[in-house]
Amino acid sequence: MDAKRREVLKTGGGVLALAAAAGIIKPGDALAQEWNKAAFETKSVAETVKALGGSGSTASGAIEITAPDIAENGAVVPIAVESKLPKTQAIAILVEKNPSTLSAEFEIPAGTDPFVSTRVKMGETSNVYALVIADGKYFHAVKEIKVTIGGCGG
Amino acid sequence: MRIHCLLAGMLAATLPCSALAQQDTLREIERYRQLLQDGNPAELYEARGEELWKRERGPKNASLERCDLGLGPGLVKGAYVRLPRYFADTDRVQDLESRLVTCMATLQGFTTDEAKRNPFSGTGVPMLTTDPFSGVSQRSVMTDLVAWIASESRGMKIAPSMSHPKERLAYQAGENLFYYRAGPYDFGCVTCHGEEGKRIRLQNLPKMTIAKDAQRAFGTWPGYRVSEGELRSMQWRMWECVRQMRFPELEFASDASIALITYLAKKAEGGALDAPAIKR
Amino acid sequence: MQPKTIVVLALCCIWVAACATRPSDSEAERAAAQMLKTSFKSRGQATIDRLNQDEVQALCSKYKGEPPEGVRQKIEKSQQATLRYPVSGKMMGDWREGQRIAQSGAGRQFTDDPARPAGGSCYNCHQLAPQELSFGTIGPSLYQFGKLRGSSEAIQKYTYGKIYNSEAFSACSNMPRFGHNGVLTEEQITHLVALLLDPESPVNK
Amino acid sequence: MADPMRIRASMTGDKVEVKVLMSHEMETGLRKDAQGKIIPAHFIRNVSVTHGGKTVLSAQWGTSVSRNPFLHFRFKGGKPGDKVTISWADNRGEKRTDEAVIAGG
Repeated sequence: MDAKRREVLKTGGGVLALAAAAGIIKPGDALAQEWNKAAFETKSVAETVKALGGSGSTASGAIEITAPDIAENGAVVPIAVESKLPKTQAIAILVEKNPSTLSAEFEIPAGTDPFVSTRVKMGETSNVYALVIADGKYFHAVKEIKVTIGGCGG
Repeated sequence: MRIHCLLAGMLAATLPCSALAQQDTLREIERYRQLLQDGNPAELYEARGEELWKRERGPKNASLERCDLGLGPGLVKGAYVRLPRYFADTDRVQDLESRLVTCMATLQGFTTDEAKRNPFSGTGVPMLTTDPFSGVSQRSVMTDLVAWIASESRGMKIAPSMSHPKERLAYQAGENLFYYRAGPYDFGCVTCHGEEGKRIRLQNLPKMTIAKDAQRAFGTWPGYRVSEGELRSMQWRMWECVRQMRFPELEFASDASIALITYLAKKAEGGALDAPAIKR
Repeated sequence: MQPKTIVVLALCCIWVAACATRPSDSEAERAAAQMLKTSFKSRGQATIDRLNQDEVQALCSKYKGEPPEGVRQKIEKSQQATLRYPVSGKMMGDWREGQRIAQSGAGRQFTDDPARPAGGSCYNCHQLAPQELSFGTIGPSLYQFGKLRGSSEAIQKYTYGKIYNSEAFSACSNMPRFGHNGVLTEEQITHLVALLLDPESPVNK
Repeated sequence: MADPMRIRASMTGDKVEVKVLMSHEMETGLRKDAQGKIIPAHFIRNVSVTHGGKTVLSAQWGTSVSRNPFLHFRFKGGKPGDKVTISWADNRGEKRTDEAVIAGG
């Protein structure tokens, strides 16, 4: 992070998140949510789509994946997904060759940009899928990301 | 190693073999590094470190707020870039980490051994495979403190003190150690850091004897290492290089470690501290 | 006084002071030698005696890797005398095995299992098979090493010897003396020779 | 207790840009310790972000989200001085809630 942004973090608008009392449960709080165990145990893209309630998905040019072609380390692979599909409801990130295919699923309410950026682990070179649910239909984009090893390999 | 070979196979199967491919590789690796800059988990360590500096700990139930890092008791801003330096109370040249050991002992009442225990997050040893599904977690008070104290010098010029004879002696001893080759691989620091523009695998190697490289290298430690999911300090950097040189273990906060850090700090003089950084 | 002048004067003072009290080389050497005794500890297979230098290591340290011509010749000559070739005369093994050895950077660290064979760390410093993009540049590219040189007995012998003891050919080389220091076995070295020289090896494709 | 998150929320045009770092191991459950014993999975499963009582993002995560997770997204309807509240809960029932005030653009 650059010095400028840090400055914002420390002084500007008090963005520094202080320990707000944990455990205050409000509607929409993490605790009130469910976790789709079956979806996170899937071992292929087709299985994941199914576990997320779809019967299949269509490739779409309206989904953009921003990620490096080659990751210097598989422990942290930055991936951003942006959907230009109208009525985007959800975005999921799938790594085909990971032990479990589904990495993360985001629900996008109206008013929130159909965009998420996060970082995932990749065990090896693999196709990464961005799965988008828009207006009840399932679409995807795919990008191969190669994982290299660094250091002295010892 | 297993993954290593697997990967080679995979790359072999999917990539064209040309100089162009190599350029693409370097460009994409650079892009990867850029994409990481957006959010540096070192911040999480910095926040813990600031809290630990103020927290009453140890047999004396005292904080470190009276610790003298060289600029006077309790002065942290700008202290990191002035280290290592000579301290009269210990009659020793000390880097940040060895100085923190002193403060934990004198102010908080820990024994020196207690203060030196667990100097690195995790096991200290990087994952021996490249498997991102690995990693050993264990927090280190020392590492958290280092993250915060270094962050309080961000953007400042590296300016280690060289006025005391012991500081100059540490520098020269550090230079001697830098060129010292030994062990079953005949390695020394200079093996990897003696020439400009070299790489080990895909990682660029700084030539530590030229200012430009030394400034960039020294100025980006401590750093959050994504490959290990941990923040790493300058003492760790020395310890880990020495491990890979096939030497016996370099003791934490030892005179040799401080001499090497003094040598490197002097070589990096005038560079700006851009740490804690985020690294491969 | 102008601030600039003050700075200049201050710099002069520092410079003079530094020169006046610069520790002597022998003092620094003694300090470094003392540190080697007190700052390291044995861990696993990496025992403290590893810090004891042989003559080559001592000379290369002393001359910071650039020995004068006489010393260079002396080192190369003494190291030539250490070269040991396979008794069977067979210096080319299996390039596939060689590829595995070349990829591995493990071996002799205190974190390595001493029961497992060491790797050659070749890709850490050299380009070999072009398919491996993650290669280092401390050493020269060895891509097409055999294609350019052939695989005559003389070339095989040179290649084997260079891996066995690089100092015999280039004093104060950065390359470990893999055979001489007992890091790689005779058989492992023959596999690496094959990786470099076998026409079927990806290095020569 | 888990460490605080580091949250940055600022205006970019008419949108609130949120970047957050969470302190979490994100242990996969596939890894063994030095004794060869499996280290149990420990990872954030649910993340929820609210603004003015309305959920602006909710997420479900698996074990392959990177350690010390980073998340970046944008939403409309916020203004400087408003609060953004972020919560996570992991598979062991640990949870954490932090707030940030939206900074000007």
